[in-house]
Amino acid sequence: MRANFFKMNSAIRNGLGYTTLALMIVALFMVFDYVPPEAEQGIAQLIFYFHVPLAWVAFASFGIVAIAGIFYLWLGDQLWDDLGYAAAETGMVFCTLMIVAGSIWAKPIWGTWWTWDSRLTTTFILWLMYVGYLMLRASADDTPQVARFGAVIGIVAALDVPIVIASVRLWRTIHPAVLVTKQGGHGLEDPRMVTTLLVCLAAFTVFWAWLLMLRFMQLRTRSRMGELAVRIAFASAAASDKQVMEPG
Amino acid sequence: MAAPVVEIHNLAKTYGLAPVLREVQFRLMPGAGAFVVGGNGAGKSTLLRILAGLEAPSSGNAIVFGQDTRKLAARYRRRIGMMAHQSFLYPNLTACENLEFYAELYSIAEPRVSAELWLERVGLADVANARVRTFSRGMEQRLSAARAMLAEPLLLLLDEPFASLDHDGSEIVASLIRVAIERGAAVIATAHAVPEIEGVEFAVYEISHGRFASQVHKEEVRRGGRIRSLLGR
Amino acid sequence: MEHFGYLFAAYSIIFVVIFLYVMFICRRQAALDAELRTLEARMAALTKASDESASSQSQPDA
Amino acid sequence: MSGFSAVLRKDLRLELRSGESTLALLALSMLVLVVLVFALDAGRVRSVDVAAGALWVAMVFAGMLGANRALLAERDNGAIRGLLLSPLDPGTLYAAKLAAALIFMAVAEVGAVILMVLFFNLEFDASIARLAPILALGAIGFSALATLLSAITGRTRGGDMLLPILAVPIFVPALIAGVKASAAALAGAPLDSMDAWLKIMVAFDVLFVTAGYLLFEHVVGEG
Repeated sequence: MRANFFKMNSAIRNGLGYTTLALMIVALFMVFDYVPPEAEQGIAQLIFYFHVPLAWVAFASFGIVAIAGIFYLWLGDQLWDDLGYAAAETGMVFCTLMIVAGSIWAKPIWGTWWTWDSRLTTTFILWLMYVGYLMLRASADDTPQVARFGAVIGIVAALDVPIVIASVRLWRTIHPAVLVTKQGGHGLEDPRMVTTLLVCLAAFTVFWAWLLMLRFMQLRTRSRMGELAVRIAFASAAASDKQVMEPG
Repeated sequence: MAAPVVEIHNLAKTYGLAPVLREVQFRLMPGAGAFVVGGNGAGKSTLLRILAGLEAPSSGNAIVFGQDTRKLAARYRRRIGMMAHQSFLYPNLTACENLEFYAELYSIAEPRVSAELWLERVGLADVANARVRTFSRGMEQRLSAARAMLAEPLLLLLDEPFASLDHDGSEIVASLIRVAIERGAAVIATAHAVPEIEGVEFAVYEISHGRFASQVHKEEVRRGGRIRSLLGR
Repeated sequence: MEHFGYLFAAYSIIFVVIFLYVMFICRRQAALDAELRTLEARMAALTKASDESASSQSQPDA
Repeated sequence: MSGFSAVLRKDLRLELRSGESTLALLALSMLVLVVLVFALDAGRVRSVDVAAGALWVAMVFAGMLGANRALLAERDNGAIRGLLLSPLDPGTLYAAKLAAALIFMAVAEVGAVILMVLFFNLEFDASIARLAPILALGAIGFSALATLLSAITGRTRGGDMLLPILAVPIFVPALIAGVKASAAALAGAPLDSMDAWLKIMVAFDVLFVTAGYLLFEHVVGEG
């Protein structure tokens, strides 16, 4: 059963890889050639088409971390822990990129690299939470309970997200708006913009799924090798018993 | 035939890559005692921690009072008393305060009264109000014995109960074990050598390289010079 | 075209960082393969040992 | 419930006997305030926002120290195993440890408020009294979160450094709400004018006390 599980998975993984390639090429073409630049912001607004998918993918990953955590605590299967860890890692890559892209876009439009705009702040707090998650993973990797600790942190962080969003929005509206925060995103005038965004969303979702699967299967292999090492330890202990009983 | 207090089916436990327990089969009836003899690191303490529900086995399972030790409900935990290498006592609390605290945890009717009673039983009445921090290793071991047997448990898990005990201390703990067995409790104790406890018949098991030898006859153990005459006779 | 630098920077950073992440995964894969080889070696040693003890039983040394 | 009171009374007795953590909390919150006074040169100006901010910074750091000590008593002689073996269920253990951390934090808060009034040229008047419910809500939320997390960081290498890194980002919403509500209270605004902030703090507290109660068994056992 294990063999074809692996074969089937790598087929899916390669399939995702190629679709990503195709979709990404289409997306880039559409962003740079097909879609009309937004009247006011000029071509800097084109960063938007990658910024939003990055955000969606980051939030989705952190959702998976929490769900995988719940399943791990409930079922105790190492598979869920591997999934949670892989989702957190890939999620962090995309979350970091989202903040970087966001601030690069903010410089020409709002004149500063960073503003405490409610969306950026929320993402930044989320980013800090998962830095903590990954640091815990790194420093506690040898303790047997690291999987349970990771699951609990993943769940607690996800529980906090709605409150972070609410409090930051409340804080943000009262906080004197430093700059006109005209977010280019809402109210896309031209239908081509919408299609481009959708294609970019699809491209990044597949890209993320591919990366997640890549890392997830790697962690699955690592866990299965751990189990194999234990079985070997048992076998060698049994073998040494035989030697003790009747030396060869 | 009464249900066994402890049943172990093909239990195994590893720490990292080191197999600590392998193919353990074991059964213990109420009112019976068992001694597990083995060198350091043979897996004795791990076995007791698994039976106490403090650790989960890697494979196979341990059944205590008919329950899997991975999920022991409070009412079953109440029937287990344990002495480990660590005493589970608070150094900054006095001996009496420690016992009173555990008596409350096991919701014993008169915590103070039972604490004082047990202090007398283990011969620590005169240091009742001294902090455990000031105790010698032997005194702490006696207090740990009192803590373990305070709630009249039906299963006693004793990890080298006689370690660092002087002659009187060993005699006290031995008599407490005898009383527990007469009360119908099951006792599993580990040791480097099997102490001779008068009036109590112990099954002796040997554990080496994580494997549980089946029951070993006392004479065999005696021949191996592993019977430490406890009572000095 | 004055913002082109920002646009170029944003898109290139996205692809460079993801590329580095994939390299990171490949490096971890290499480490895993090395560990796999040691496991296989130990397994081989074990099976050889048990073969020896099995063969020595069947025909005791002359 | 007897388990809850047994553990709580034991922790308070241990604390009264050694007294080190409450003193440490008080000293720490005072030091944080002193640093902020010099850093923000708040001695001259009567700025309410700065005072509220300083108070909450002191609280967060004192709270972190308090939570770290929550499970310290159990580390000697493997006492945590004694508790896990006993019929006490982990949720009640969490509640007792949370209550203990809360009491330590309350003491530190009272000290910090007094110092804040002195250091930031405020008055001991009604506005200070209005701070009480806000600080209480903040302390509950922070203790609930930090007690759960300290059970994790207490048992990992380099864990003590990890606790602030894990706790502070998650605490941010309650921190924002707390500082804003405190500043408003100090500026004389009536409590009902900031119910939006208070609602956020209550939501945070309810969420993390329940989450801590349910998740504690997974982080405290050896398994």
